[in-house]
Amino acid sequence: MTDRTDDNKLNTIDLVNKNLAKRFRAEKRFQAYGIASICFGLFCLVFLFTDIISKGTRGFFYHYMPMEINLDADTLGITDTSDTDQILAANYTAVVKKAVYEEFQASGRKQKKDARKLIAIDATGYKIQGLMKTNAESLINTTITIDVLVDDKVDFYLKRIGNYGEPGKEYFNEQQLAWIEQLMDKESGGLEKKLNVAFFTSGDSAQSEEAGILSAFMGSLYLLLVTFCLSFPIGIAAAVYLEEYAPKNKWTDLIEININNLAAVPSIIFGLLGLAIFLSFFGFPRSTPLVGGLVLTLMTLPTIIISSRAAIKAVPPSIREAAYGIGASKMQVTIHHVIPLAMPGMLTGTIIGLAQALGESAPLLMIGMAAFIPDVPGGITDPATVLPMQIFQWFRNADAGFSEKASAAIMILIMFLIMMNALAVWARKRLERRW
Amino acid sequence: MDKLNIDQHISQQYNAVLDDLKTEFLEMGGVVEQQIIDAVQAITKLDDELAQKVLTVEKEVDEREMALDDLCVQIIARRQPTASDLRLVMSISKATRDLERMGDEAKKIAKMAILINETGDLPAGFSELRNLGRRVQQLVNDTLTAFARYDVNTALQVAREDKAIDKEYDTAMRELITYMMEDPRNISRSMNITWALRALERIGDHASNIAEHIIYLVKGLDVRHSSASEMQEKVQQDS
Amino acid sequence: MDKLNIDQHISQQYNAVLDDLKTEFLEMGGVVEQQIIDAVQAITKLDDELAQKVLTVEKEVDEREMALDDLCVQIIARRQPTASDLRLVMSISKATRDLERMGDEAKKIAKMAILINETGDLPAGFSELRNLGRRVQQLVNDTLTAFARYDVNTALQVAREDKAIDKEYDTAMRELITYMMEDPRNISRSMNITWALRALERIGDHASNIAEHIIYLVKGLDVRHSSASEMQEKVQQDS
Amino acid sequence: MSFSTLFVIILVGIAVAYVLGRSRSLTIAGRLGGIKSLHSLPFYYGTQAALWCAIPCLILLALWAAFDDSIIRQIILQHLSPEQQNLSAQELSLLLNTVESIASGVSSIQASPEVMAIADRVISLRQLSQTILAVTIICALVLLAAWGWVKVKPEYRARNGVERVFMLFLLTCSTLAIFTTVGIVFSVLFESIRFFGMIPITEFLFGTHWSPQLAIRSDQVGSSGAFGAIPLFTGTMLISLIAMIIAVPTGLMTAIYLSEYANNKVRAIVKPLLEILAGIPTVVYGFFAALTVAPMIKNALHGLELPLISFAIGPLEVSGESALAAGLVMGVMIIPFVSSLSDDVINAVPQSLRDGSYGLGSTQSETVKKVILPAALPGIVGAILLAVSRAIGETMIVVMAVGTAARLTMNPLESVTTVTVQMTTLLIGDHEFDSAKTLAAFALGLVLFVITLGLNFFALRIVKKYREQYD
Amino acid sequence: MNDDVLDVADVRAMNEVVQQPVVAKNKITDISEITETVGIPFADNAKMSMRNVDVFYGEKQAIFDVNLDIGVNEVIAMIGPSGCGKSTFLRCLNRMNDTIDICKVTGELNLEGQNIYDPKLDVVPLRARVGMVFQKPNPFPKSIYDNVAYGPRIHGLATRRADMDEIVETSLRRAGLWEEVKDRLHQPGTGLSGGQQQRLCIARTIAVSPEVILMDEPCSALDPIATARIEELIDELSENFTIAIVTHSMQQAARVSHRTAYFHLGKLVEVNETEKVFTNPDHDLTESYITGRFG
Amino acid sequence: MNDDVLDVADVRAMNEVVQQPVVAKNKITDISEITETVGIPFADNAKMSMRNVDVFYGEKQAIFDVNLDIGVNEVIAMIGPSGCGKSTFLRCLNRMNDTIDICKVTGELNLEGQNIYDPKLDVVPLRARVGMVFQKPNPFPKSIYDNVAYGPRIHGLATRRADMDEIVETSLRRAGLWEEVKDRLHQPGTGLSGGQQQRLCIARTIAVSPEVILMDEPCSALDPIATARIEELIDELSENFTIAIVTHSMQQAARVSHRTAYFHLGKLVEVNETEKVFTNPDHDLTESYITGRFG
Ligand SMILES: Nc1ncnc2c1ncn2[C@@H]1O[C@H](COP(=O)(O)OP(=O)(O)OP(=O)(O)O)[C@@H](O)[C@H]1O
Ligand SMILES: Nc1ncnc2c1ncn2[C@@H]1O[C@H](COP(=O)(O)OP(=O)(O)OP(=O)(O)O)[C@@H](O)[C@H]1O
Ligand SMILES: [Mg+2]
Ligand SMILES: [Mg+2]
Ligand SMILES: O=P([O-])([O-])[O-]
Repeated sequence: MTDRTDDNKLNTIDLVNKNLAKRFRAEKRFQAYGIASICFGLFCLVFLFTDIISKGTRGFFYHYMPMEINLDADTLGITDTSDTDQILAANYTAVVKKAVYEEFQASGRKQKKDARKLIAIDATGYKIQGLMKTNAESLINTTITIDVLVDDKVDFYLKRIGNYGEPGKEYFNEQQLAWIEQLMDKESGGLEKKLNVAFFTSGDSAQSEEAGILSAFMGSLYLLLVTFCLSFPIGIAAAVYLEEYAPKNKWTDLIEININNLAAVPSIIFGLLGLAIFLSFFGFPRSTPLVGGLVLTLMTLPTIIISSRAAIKAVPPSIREAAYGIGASKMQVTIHHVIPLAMPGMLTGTIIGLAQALGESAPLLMIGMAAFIPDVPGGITDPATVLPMQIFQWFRNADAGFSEKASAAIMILIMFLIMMNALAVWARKRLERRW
Repeated sequence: MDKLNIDQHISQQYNAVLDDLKTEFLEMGGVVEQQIIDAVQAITKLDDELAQKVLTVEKEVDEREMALDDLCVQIIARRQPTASDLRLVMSISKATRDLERMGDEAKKIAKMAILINETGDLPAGFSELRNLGRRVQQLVNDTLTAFARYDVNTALQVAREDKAIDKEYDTAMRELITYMMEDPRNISRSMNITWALRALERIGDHASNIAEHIIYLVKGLDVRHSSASEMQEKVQQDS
Repeated sequence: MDKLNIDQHISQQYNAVLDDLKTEFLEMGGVVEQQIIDAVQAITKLDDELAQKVLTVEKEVDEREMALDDLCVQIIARRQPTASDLRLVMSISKATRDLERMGDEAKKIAKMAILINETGDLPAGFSELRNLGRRVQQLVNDTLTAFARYDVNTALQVAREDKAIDKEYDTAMRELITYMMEDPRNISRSMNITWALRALERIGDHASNIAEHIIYLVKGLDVRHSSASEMQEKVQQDS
Repeated sequence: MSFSTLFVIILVGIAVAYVLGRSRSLTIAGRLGGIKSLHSLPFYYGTQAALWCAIPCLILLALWAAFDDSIIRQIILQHLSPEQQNLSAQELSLLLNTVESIASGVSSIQASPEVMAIADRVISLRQLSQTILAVTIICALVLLAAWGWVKVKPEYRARNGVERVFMLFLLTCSTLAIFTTVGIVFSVLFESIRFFGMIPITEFLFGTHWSPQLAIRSDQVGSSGAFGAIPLFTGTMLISLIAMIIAVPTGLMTAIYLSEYANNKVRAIVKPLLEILAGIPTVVYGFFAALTVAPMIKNALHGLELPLISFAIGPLEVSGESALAAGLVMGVMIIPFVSSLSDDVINAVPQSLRDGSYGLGSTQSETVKKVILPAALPGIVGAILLAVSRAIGETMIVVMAVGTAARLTMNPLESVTTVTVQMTTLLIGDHEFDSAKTLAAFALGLVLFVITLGLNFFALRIVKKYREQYD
Repeated sequence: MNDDVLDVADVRAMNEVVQQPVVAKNKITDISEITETVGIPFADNAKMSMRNVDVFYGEKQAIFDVNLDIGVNEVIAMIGPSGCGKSTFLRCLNRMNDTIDICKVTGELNLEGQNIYDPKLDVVPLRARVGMVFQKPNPFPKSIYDNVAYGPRIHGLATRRADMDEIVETSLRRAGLWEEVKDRLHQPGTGLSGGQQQRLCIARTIAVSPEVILMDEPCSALDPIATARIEELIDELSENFTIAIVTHSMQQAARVSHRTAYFHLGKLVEVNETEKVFTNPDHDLTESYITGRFG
Repeated sequence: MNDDVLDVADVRAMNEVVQQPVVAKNKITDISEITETVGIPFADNAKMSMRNVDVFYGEKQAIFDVNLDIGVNEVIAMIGPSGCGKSTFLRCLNRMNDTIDICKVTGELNLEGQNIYDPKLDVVPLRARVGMVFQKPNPFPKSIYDNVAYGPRIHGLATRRADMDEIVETSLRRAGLWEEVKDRLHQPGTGLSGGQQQRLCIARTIAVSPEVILMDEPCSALDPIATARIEELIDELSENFTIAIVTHSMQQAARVSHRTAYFHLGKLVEVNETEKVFTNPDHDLTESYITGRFG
């Protein structure tokens, strides 16, 4: 026996050494696969971000052109500056058009038409209307210089001049191109690229140069508010019940299986639920953050419940035993110990769930939040849209200007999400305790 | 499932060590018993050679005693015995002492044998010595058997027998004194016989001590310093 | 941080129990010592009352022995002592036996005292008895002190002193035999003195045994069955 | 008084009841010698009193809010003039709407005197209702608070009562999940049944032609379109397959590398970076797929002559809305999903197994391949199944990057359509709610639900079984 | 040579035959034969007395007909092989078993004559009277002060701050922790060492002045030095409290307890003075267990 | 009455004075005074020999200048208070410490004269020669057969199925598990009981025919009966293998080992025959530790 062992020992080491080289090669290969995978993932991330940033930054800017406009009372059709109705109903586009013709020294129908296409006439009209509303008295019959928006096609083309193939050039004829050239060359008073304030301060619009994200942003905010107010308490309560109170029987098993399944049910199905239950059955108003919030609450609840349960599970049973052991009641154990200790995990879960809700769009599609909503919603029962829906809308719009707005909105959305994630991390850090 | 064998320690080694201890003890007992037989033979037959043998064996007994004691300490230090195991170790640790003392007494008898041999005479008391010797030897044998078998009854018998031996010793002693008084010249030599008798009596006492240890070992009862009948009573009460 | 006190067990109770053990042992030693003193006084002064007292105290000693043994077993069962603690327990468990035997011998002396008193005469050998008594008593006292102080040197001295006492006993014995031969009528009573002397000698031996246990306890060396000088050597080698 | 004012009043009442209950218990305790002599802590007496107030009042308020309008409407309807009662249903609702808008002061339209009278009546009824409600609630509050106050006795088991209410609340919340599932089933089931009443279920499930657009014109004779869903499911499968081919190996290897090889620094940077991929809204991926990836693929592959393939089918034809683009992007989206789930299960493999393997002298990759992966395999399979169900249910990417042409093909370069795309296209926009076209969406939803339910059920079982191994 | 003499060969031969343990009292091979507890399960001055206690986990019976008294200010140790029901029995004594749904307890369990399984009885005050210390030190993740003050707070034992301070100090002193923590009462209890944490848990338990303290393997997560401290403490506490302790370590039972109860497969086999159990137990099974003949 | 007699009062008084442990050998209060290992740290037939080993975790030194030999087919136990560096030292012996980034080992560690920390040396074959058994039984979630076959497979020790079968059987036999599992070799190893799992881990380790087996508290997760089985096994294995075992249980060290090494704050204080260590250790610290004067 011992002799055999001795033989074996010699054999063993020799055999081991013999195979070493092969084994180390396999090791190297395996590591290389891992690194390649990570690189691929990171590459995708970088590519996605550069793509979106390169497209999106343009959306924040716009080309303006300072222009002199003569607010001629006749052309405007104002007879009495104190009459608000008159001021509101005045023909502002006419003065703008006139100014445009002057600017480009356009004559003739054709030329005038070409010239009009270079400037966002309506938008400028609204702008002047805004000024007149407060200051009609002093402005009437004067000449003012304001920054007018160029037409979105012009803007699109201007942003891409120098790019390969100069996309957008095909929108314009010779004359217009010449004018654009001329504007660009002008020493002062020519074209100017500025931050597009309207993008942040106005709602959706049919005109891409006027479209902004404020209404969608507010819609998202209301939606999140509703979702948070409902899902956080309900989620925690459900998690506490399941972990602390529920007896282990068929009934709780059913609840548990249900929750786990709901977490992986496609979100679009929740849209169907919202459509059938909240809209058709209860008759809640369409397209409102309230309904959207309800649907997203149902959708995020499983996430929150699951993460809260995990957090509650992570509270060592010894803590509960300790409290029971000195005569704490179940509710006292739950409220004094379990919930505070599980709070970081619960909050993290909630914030992650809300971040999901913020980026979610498919179920909202089903409950009509894809509608065109130019007004900023004033409450949770006003029709509203949300950021992802706005992006989707703009994406589907054939107008080239919307596409870059969508990119810009994506950047806002992602920033929003990153902030929420940071909040989660911060909350976890803040509330975390050592045992 | 691990199967349960209630007779054996989970640790075979522990079992083996305890067995060793017992075996060593009984072996030592065997050596001492032989020593006693030899010593009695030496003094009754005035066999000098045998007496010398007893003296040399004594060394071995001493060594065995020390080895056994060491083993007991080892077992306590390494195994933390409890209950019957602990009683076994403690009994042996104490009984060893008795065995060693028995050996000593045997040695004394052998010495006396040599002394008597030197002086050459055969004083009186030899028959008593022989009788007592036989009884004591039997007693020791019984004691060891009782130990080997954990036999309480035999142990009790040993205790009773020891009392009888004590009586016999007294008688023998009285006879010897009479004899001495008759022939004062023999006093010195008779004294040797006296010491030998006394040694035999002490051997009986030690055997009785070992019997007490056996009772402690088996029953967990400390029956020392009680008479044979008291012992009997205590033991019967327990079971 | 928990602070480290290397002199004390973490368990104060364990400490207390070990202290108790030692105290009980020394107390028993004190009782036995007193017994010896009383017994010697009783026999030399033929004080019947004192002798009776010795006899009654004997019961106490027996009980103390059993109590101490029980305590030792308890400690082993409950505390699993190791190293020096184990040696302390084992030494005491063995030394108790010696103390008890000393008590027995004192009882024997007292009995002799009563016997002698009954017959009324004062045979020879009293001065030897008194001398030996004093030395033995001192020896016992030294032994106990050595134990209390864990004092190896005193223990070695005890061993040496015991050898001296053995010598003195031999001399006294020879004298007594001469005396007996001179007056055979006194043999019976002289024999009593003989037994008393012998008892004193045995007490010395037991003291020496205890001294050996002290050395084992302190040094972990088993010095039994070696002569005083051998002991000395072994001890010196160790340190 | 409006509902919100009443609500605030109730809140104040609750607070008062709490304070009263609590202070009374304290007073009693003071008399009896300390809080110890009470059954429960003062807090519970207060809460008990507050609950006594809160529950009935809030229920009353809710009921009132729910039925207030319909009761008033009933009363109005009973008091309508005979000719008004004879109006058609449509006209009646029009009339009522007018009344409503006048009563709530939204419009200042001058209507007929009768209508105005009704409106006035509505207004007065409403005021009456509000007053009754307010009086009832205030009375109830006072009575209940008093009742709660009286109830405070040393032996009264306030804590037990409060705890029971607390538990009921929790129970209610947890059953919501069941109601959701039931809701989902009901919301798709009835419509689906109606749909299958129009289109045979076998045709739907096994038909290979899908063109619901034909059904737009309902006046067209015998036009119910073609509702064979097979192409949709093959399309879904194709795209999911592509996504999984991208995501599974990448995700798995990433998880392995991060948890087994990478040092702490690398992991601390790479892991959150990859998790960003999971957090990006799907609409962004859709945008990316449609505007960047699809054209890129087309530019790169269109007309390419691959040695073997083109021999058989000629130069590659790449559609602008190829399944490949959507699948690729979906795969990238799912990478972190696979990697973090796998990372979890790989990390759940106890360190002791690794130690055991290293202790025998195995290399790192041997440990991974032979010990860790087999140990984590059930969990990984579960993770992958969850990822598949996510891919199948994914909507926005495909809606944005995939066409609507239902084609029965396995060629990733062609355009296909998926279940979710069809659901959105069918439901978006206002069609008749009863047309087969709209109902088809619900039927698709039902099938999708059943499929993902099955997958999830399966996956969860596997994951759960695996978790129990080390618990 | 005399043939009667025991020589080496004899001894070996004899040993072969007598391959048996020292004792063979009431030899039991079939557990169902155990019907009655041997030794002294009852006490005159019983603080708690249990009669005919059966415990079931669902269908499975974990405790069979246990009868036991725990005397006032007594330390009783419960030992036995793994899974024999020690913890189960201990946790019956303050109804900690209520937290396990499938656990059902029958029989009479009295605390000073009052049946603790009376359906009308509230567990909260019961657990205040019968406190529990657990296997792993489990301080709340709060300050040391709050850990100790938690019990008195939920039971409303102190209204004023000064009262509470006093309770906290007294409890910590009794648990032998005051000197070590008095300067950092407001630092988290989780920052203490394992042994200190366990003492903190004991302080927390005695802060509500229980009458009985149950301890389920209180030292199994501690190192030897901390274990010794806790054992010391148990000894001191036994002056004022009745203590029942479950332990896997026979040595520990031997060291700390006055009486020791031996459980086997759910039955209470023997209860006796600890000295007796560890030197001369009455029952064969106890003997076999403590001498290491099975685990 | 003689004044010299020791009476009760005397005894008490004397005890007061002599409040000291039995021994006071080389009394050490300052750990820095420990410079050299007492006892017999070296062996003639050393399988492994360690000289001047220092181990650092980052800045912190965990092992200080340890010198030790482990003899062929010897069982050496390492004991000492928690955190004294037993595990650290043990894990140096097959470079399991390599998995800890901040761990740095200096000094000479030889396995049959070959320096195992030689940078050119590969840990893979080293670990095949010096196997390790861990605290918690950690069978792979594979069949019993595959568990044992794992090592031989990765090292390519058996090419044919029959060879592998033989290795598996032999290893299981040696680990005393064969009889219990031979009918269910293809059932998962995780389905075994704790003690069986640990024996399976031992079988797995010896399947690659190591020369040295390191065990880090191999029984701390097991119940007493399983512990006894493993201890038994260690004794049998010591016929063919060299074994180094770390344990928290002094009793275990006392039972299984030939020599015992006592570590204290990273220093090797004493190495001696086990008998000697537990009855009469050379060093004061060892004495204090094993008699329970500190943990
Ligand atoms: N929650 C439970 N559900 C079902 N059976 C249980 C439960 N707890 C314990 N048991 C069973 O009851 C019996 C007794 O368990 P218990 O925990 O009381 O044993 P124990 O003596 O404390 O063991 P240990 O020494 O391992 O702690 C065991 O057979 C166990 O399997
Ligand atoms: N990974 C590590 N990083 C830093 N320090 C460590 C690490 N592992 C151990 N140490 C430190 O090294 C010292 C020795 O630790 P080691 O684990 O070897 O002790 P041990 O004797 O095995 O203790 P125990 O008996 O508790 O297992 C301790 O002070 C410990 O804090
Ligand atoms: Mg237990
Ligand atoms: Mg360690
Ligand atoms: O040793 P003794 O014979 O005197 O007991």
